[in-house]
Amino acid sequence: MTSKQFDIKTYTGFKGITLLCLVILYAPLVVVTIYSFNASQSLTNWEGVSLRWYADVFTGPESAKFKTAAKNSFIIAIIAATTATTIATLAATGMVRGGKFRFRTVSFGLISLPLMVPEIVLAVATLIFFNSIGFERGLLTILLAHIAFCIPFAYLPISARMQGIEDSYEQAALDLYATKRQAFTKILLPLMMPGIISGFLLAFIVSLDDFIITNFVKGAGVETLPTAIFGSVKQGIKPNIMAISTMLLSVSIVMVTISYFVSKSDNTK
Amino acid sequence: MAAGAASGGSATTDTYKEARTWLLLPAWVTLSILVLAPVIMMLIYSFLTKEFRGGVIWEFSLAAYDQFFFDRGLFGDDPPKIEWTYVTIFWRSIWQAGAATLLSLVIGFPTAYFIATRSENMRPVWVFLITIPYWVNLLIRTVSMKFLLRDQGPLNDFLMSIGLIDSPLHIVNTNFAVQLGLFYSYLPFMVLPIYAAVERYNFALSEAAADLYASKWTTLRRVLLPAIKPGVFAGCILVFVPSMGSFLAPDLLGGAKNFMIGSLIEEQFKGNAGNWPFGAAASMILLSMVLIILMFSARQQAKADKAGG
Amino acid sequence: MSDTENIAIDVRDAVKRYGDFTALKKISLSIMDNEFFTLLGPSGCGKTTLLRMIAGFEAVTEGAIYLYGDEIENLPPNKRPVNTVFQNYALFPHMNILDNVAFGLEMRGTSKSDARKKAGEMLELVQLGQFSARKPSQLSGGQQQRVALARALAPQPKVLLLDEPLSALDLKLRKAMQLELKHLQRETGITFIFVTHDQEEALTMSDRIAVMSAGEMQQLGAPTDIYERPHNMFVADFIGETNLLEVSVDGIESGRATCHLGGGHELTCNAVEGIGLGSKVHMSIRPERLYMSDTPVESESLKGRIKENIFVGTDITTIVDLQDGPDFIVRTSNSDRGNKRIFEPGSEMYVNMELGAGRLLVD
Amino acid sequence: MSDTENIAIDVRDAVKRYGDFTALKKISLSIMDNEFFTLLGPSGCGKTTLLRMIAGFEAVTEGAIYLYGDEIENLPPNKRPVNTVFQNYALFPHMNILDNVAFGLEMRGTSKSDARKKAGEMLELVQLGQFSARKPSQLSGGQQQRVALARALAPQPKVLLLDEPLSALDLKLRKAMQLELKHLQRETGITFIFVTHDQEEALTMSDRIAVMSAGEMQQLGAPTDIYERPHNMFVADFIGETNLLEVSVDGIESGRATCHLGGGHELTCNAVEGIGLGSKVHMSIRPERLYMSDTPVESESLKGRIKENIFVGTDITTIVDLQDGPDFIVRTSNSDRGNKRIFEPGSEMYVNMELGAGRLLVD
Amino acid sequence: AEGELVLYHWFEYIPQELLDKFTEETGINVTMDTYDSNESMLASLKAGGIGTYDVSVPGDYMVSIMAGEGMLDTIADGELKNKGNIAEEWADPGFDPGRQSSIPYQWGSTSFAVSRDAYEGDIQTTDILFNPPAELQGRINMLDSQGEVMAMAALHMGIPQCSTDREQLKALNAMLQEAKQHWASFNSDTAKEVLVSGDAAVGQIYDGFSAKAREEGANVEYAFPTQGYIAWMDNVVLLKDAPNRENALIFMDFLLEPENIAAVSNFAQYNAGVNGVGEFLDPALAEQPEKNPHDKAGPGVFIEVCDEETQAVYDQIWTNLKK
Ligand SMILES: Nc1ncnc2c1ncn2[C@@H]1O[C@H](COP(=O)(O)OP(=O)(O)OP(=O)(O)O)[C@@H](O)[C@H]1O
Ligand SMILES: Nc1ncnc2c1ncn2[C@@H]1O[C@H](COP(=O)(O)OP(=O)(O)OP(=O)(O)O)[C@@H](O)[C@H]1O
Ligand SMILES: NCCCCN
Ligand SMILES: [Mg+2]
Ligand SMILES: [Mg+2]
Repeated sequence: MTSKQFDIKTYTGFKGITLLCLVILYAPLVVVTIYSFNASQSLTNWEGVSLRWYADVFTGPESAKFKTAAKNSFIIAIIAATTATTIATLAATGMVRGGKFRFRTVSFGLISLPLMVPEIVLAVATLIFFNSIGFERGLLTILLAHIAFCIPFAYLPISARMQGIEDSYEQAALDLYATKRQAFTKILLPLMMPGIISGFLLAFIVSLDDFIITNFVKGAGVETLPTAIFGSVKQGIKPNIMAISTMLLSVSIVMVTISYFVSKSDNTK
Repeated sequence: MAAGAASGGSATTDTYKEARTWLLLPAWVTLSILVLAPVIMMLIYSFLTKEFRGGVIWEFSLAAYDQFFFDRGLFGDDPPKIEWTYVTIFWRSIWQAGAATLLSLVIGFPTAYFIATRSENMRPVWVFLITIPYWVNLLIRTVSMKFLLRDQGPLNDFLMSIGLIDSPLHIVNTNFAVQLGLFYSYLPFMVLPIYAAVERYNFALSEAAADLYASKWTTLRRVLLPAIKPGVFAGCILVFVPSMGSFLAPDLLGGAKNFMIGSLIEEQFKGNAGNWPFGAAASMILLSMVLIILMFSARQQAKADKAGG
Repeated sequence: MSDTENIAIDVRDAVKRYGDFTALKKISLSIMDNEFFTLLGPSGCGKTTLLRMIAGFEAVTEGAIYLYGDEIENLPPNKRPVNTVFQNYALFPHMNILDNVAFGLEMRGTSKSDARKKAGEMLELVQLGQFSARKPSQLSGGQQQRVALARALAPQPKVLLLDEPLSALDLKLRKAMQLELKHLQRETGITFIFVTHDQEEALTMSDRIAVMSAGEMQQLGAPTDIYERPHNMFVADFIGETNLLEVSVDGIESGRATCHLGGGHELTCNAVEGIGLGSKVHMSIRPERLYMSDTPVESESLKGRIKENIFVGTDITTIVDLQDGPDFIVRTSNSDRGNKRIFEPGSEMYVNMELGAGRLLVD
Repeated sequence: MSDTENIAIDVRDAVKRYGDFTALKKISLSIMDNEFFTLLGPSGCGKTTLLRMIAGFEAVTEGAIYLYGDEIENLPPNKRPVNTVFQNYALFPHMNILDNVAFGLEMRGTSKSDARKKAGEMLELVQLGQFSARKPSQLSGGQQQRVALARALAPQPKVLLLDEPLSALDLKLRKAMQLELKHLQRETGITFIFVTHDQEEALTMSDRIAVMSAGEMQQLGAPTDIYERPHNMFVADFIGETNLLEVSVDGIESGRATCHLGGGHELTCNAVEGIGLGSKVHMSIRPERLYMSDTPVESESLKGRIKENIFVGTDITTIVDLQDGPDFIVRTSNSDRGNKRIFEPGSEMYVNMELGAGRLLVD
Repeated sequence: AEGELVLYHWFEYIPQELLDKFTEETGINVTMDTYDSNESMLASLKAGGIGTYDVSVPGDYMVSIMAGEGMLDTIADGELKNKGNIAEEWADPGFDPGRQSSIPYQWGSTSFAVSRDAYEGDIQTTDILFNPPAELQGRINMLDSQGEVMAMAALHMGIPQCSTDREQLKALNAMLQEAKQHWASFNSDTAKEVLVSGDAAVGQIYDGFSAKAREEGANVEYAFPTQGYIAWMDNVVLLKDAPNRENALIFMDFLLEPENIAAVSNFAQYNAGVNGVGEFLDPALAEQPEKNPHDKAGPGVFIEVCDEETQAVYDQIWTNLKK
């Protein structure tokens, strides 16, 4: 009976579209997963189930390279996304809660600049720039570049969210003797969380996925997953790459599952 | 532009006015050094003389812009005419990116909304579900996507096996494939900002609209959307702008037959042409165009806000 | 009132549960077409919940609601000819207030210009004509509430639900709006379901009042019924101020009951069916039915000492300490100052009561 | 009261402008330490704005505000020993109620467990002890308001700002909370600045009342001053119900003024300084100061006809049509039913007034 | 010797095992970065890569370009022990006279392969690419590389690669515009994959790729058109300011050992330019049709390097083609 009840929050078809969205997102990955078990070399030929490519990931000639690359990628993505999210959160607070000021438009332009400059240009320019100031290329150059271009990806969801929060909550906190810092950390920040998580995740996947800029500013021999994978994929994905991708997926799915059960058990809130 | 991003029914406030400089400083410093400085260098490059096979000669020149705007024939000695080549390329990019943005919005908005209306415990799970695919490299995703969409690929096999079509749909190497690819590349950039905005939405407003005889769709259009406009705006920027400069999807799924700006610019730096000033000039023009589009839509929004929705 | 043809809203055995918590326990009531019906009850008793169920925003857990004879379970809110003034206003923040008010009209198909014209008139009605271009956030609390009222009235619904629509208004404006609302209701024939916590407002405006408590209906009746003949202690206590005395009924004779209260004091009042000899029950005496004097005036006179006088404008409230008995509250009209004595705190006096003033309560 | 040492809040020539709109026009007032001070005025007159300036959320456009002698212009809200009960509650949506109430205590350095214990007590005080684990969205409007009250009270500020803190409560709970607030104020010595639109509440609770209108101060004084000796027409009209009559002063003799109103009627009342012979001014007569009879009783008797009787519980309001004169409102205490006549609509009767009841108003 | 070697190399062009062997033999740690085209290597070296890498592997024409840009170091006489192993025909090529800065790596041809399932007729003509029969129209993949497309077009039209004749250039422009209508895509990386998957019936392709496509089951035939085809040679060059110049020379010597360079050939299926590799090569390699032009095949020509002014016209034609 209640199923028929009008629910202002529910739109017919939205669930369907969401499922369609998931299908679109995951269908290519299903292909990747299936073919990672292919005995053959080729994406277009199926020659039976095999685990040889998984073995290849760990023992093959390139295993060391991929291991380091994966490590680098995650270290960079986590540090870059965290730093960018922090910078973006502070900046969003300044922009949305800082009143009117003269450099507001300029600041917004600056924050979205990495988004608007074509990656290749930013890549070449950054490389030339690092060279001209004598900054030696390596992991650090990658990290710095990633932090910079992750900022707008973190900023936009965070500031969009912040604009939806009335300031009366912070005012109430200030009224109750919270310092501005406390009003920020205890009230605004928790209310911001969905925006911050969104921003962090976007920054994280953008960093994890970046090839062009990384390829330019990285030091010789420093690899991230995209640069390590790049060659092997351009001519058609190699099965060992599919095996790596499948494992990456599994790791993330395991993480989600854990977070699901953790949040489920935390029913006190 | 800032006003545009800040609009959407919610006023900006000055709670952290005193701390503003310190709050913005990290962003200013990071971006000035790591992005603005290189970009200014590129701006300078666009006014320099090209060095054959890449690089620049430090001599002022407008040749790059001249090449962009004036057609002097195949041999460069015809009287100058307006150059349409690059305009065509720009227009194509805008069109493709626009279509991809629209597609992302049509799919991404309901998804974001659906996620935001799940129980508090389930929302993060859904958000992760949307982002997990992006742990896998874009190139891999795009190649797999192409594999799926091929004439003899699983999608066509499936559609034919259920009898929906008789002969395979030709999707690969079409504009639609490019749009799909761009859509697939940037979908979470649409979903997540909208999700973050809807999550904060006061559903009492929807109730009030329904109470005043608005159908659900009217409620969506007239009340919900304006209230979460900053999120939608953010999502559209995050999909549209990178799509404009993208070249992976156009190359792989579109067959690289026609330049998009991304590929055109890439070609200037990495290809045979090796014309850095021209690549820099094209980038600067792209940059200013994106700025103009953003400013224009911000102006429209501000106007709409003033008029009261 | 029992003519089923004329029933606008019929709530039958409606139950509402939020998880384990039962907010409404089997509520049944019929609201007549063209009636001014008021829901009265303490904070949290379920008034808003009931309104929301009628408007269609909350599912009915058990039972059913009928609108002009039709079950409306499956009718979405936008199909119900019912408008709501929300307790928290729920004004559209991105629209100026003119557009807020015009919204419902536009949704009903009125052209944009007509809708705005009509909306302008509604804003004039609530005295906000000059603010029509402002956004809701630029208005004061009371102004927002008036916009909410104008917005709900504009499309002239069949049933109007008003959830404390005047609570943020000052007395003067509230009185004016009360008159205006009553007037509107009579003229348009719209059924009003009104939630208020202001008993005077309820008594003044309503055709009938439903008194609720903790999700249950306590009494349903005309204002004078509720005020003068409360069914039970809860209603007597909740509606208006009253002196609630624990008494034991010592004698019943020819419709009169003699009641004993603490400290040897005795009072006589009308007997009530169901309250027999020896019952220990409560008696309610309204403070305005009592008056004070130097010497006993009526047969029902009790000696006491003044504790405190409180000035409340139209009246003065006096708290009287009865020797060995409960405290009494006596309300003296301000007009009596001239010819009736106001006693200084500490002085001794008599509290007098007319015979019919005390009422025995079942429960 | 003029001892500057004891001034808690001193507002000097404060002006507040929103763009072109002036919300407060040169307001000056001193609020004493330990005082129960009330701001009263119509919706939109600037009460909330003044409170927000005192709390530190709005900048003062011109003028200054002093807190215990210190200019507080540059003191941030969290440094001001001032707490606020917000008109829209502003409860933290992500915290349960207990944590909401404990917040201020924690911010002042109380340990988490102590803060929660104290918060629990505060919740008991506002009768919400059993809801402490709920989120604000799961409470009714009145319940949320009580949480806001508990939250502001918990850290025991020096000055408490209350913006219509009881407006969503039912009469009974409101009376109880009024008593509780008054009690708390006396016990703790906290200065209360109270915004209400309920005149009875204002009159009952306040030491002093400031009546505002359209951003201007109209009168500042004790409750009886305001009610019985309004300075001007606005105050007389705004505070309580009154009959406002246009009169021309025909004669002034030994402190008495003879006033002429429409239709040949004449009334005598106390003369007021500044109102000379021949002035056309207003006279205010409170409805409770009038009473009805078959034949003229007092010297000030006017003949009229009953238009309508309205039952308001404690009283009955009668609207009387004076022949060729204005309508009169007469308020008769419900207790008078027994010994005073209530006339049926249409019947003719006399309205009588004591000599001191009418008051001439400057303005 | 010990230490480091920083290699800038094509992706998927050298077997990891060979690098491991080098490290084992010499104790030198190899760090390798990869690129996907001669031009992108040039760009990144120009943007600051010089001084980072020791050696890279440019194609023939790119060697002359890099030499012209001053990006190459000179190898003095006697610095390479195995220089004598270089096959005679590759010892003194036009793009690096006297092998001053480079050694041969691999050579092969670029032409096109045609699916025999799709087309039965004669394929030994550039018409297949530029004026295709109806069966093949819309099913052609071209390399996404200006040099290879232009060189092939020049062969098709019988004009010089760096023509300065305006009429010829206009005709070339027009011819390409016309031909483009029949092309499905431009892609270098998946040149093999599209043939194997059947997405394309004709693909402009390197000989080694074509052979691999055949091995993977594509029924394709590699053409040696009568108008001619492209020949190319990739070379290992010693970069200017190489941080590990000594080790770079050791590596070059290593690659001049027949056994080692044969391992590359077996992996990439191209030819080595070193004497004595025969015994180490996979015997099947020599038999491949892709390695054995037929009698009527036209000449194999290297891509030429045009001067700046001429190149500008070709750039314009390429942009016109892709706009
Ligand atoms: N942000 C703003 N911009 C413009 N005008 C404003 C703004 N905030 C308040 N006002 C106006 O200032 C006046 C005073 O507002 P205020 O909120 O102080 O009224 P109030 O006395 O508290 O009324 P109420 O009893 O209705 O709450 C009102 O007319 C209101 O419309
Ligand atoms: N979402 C919810 N979850 C749990 N309990 C709820 C929820 N909404 C309301 N309640 C509870 O249901 C009861 C009735 O709430 P309702 O809002 O109907 O009260 P009300 O009579 O309107 O009170 P008020 O006069 O204070 O507005 C309250 O005790 C409230 O705490
Ligand atoms: N994969 C390498 C091909 C080289 C063509 N010059
Ligand atoms: Mg309610
Ligand atoms: Mg207010």
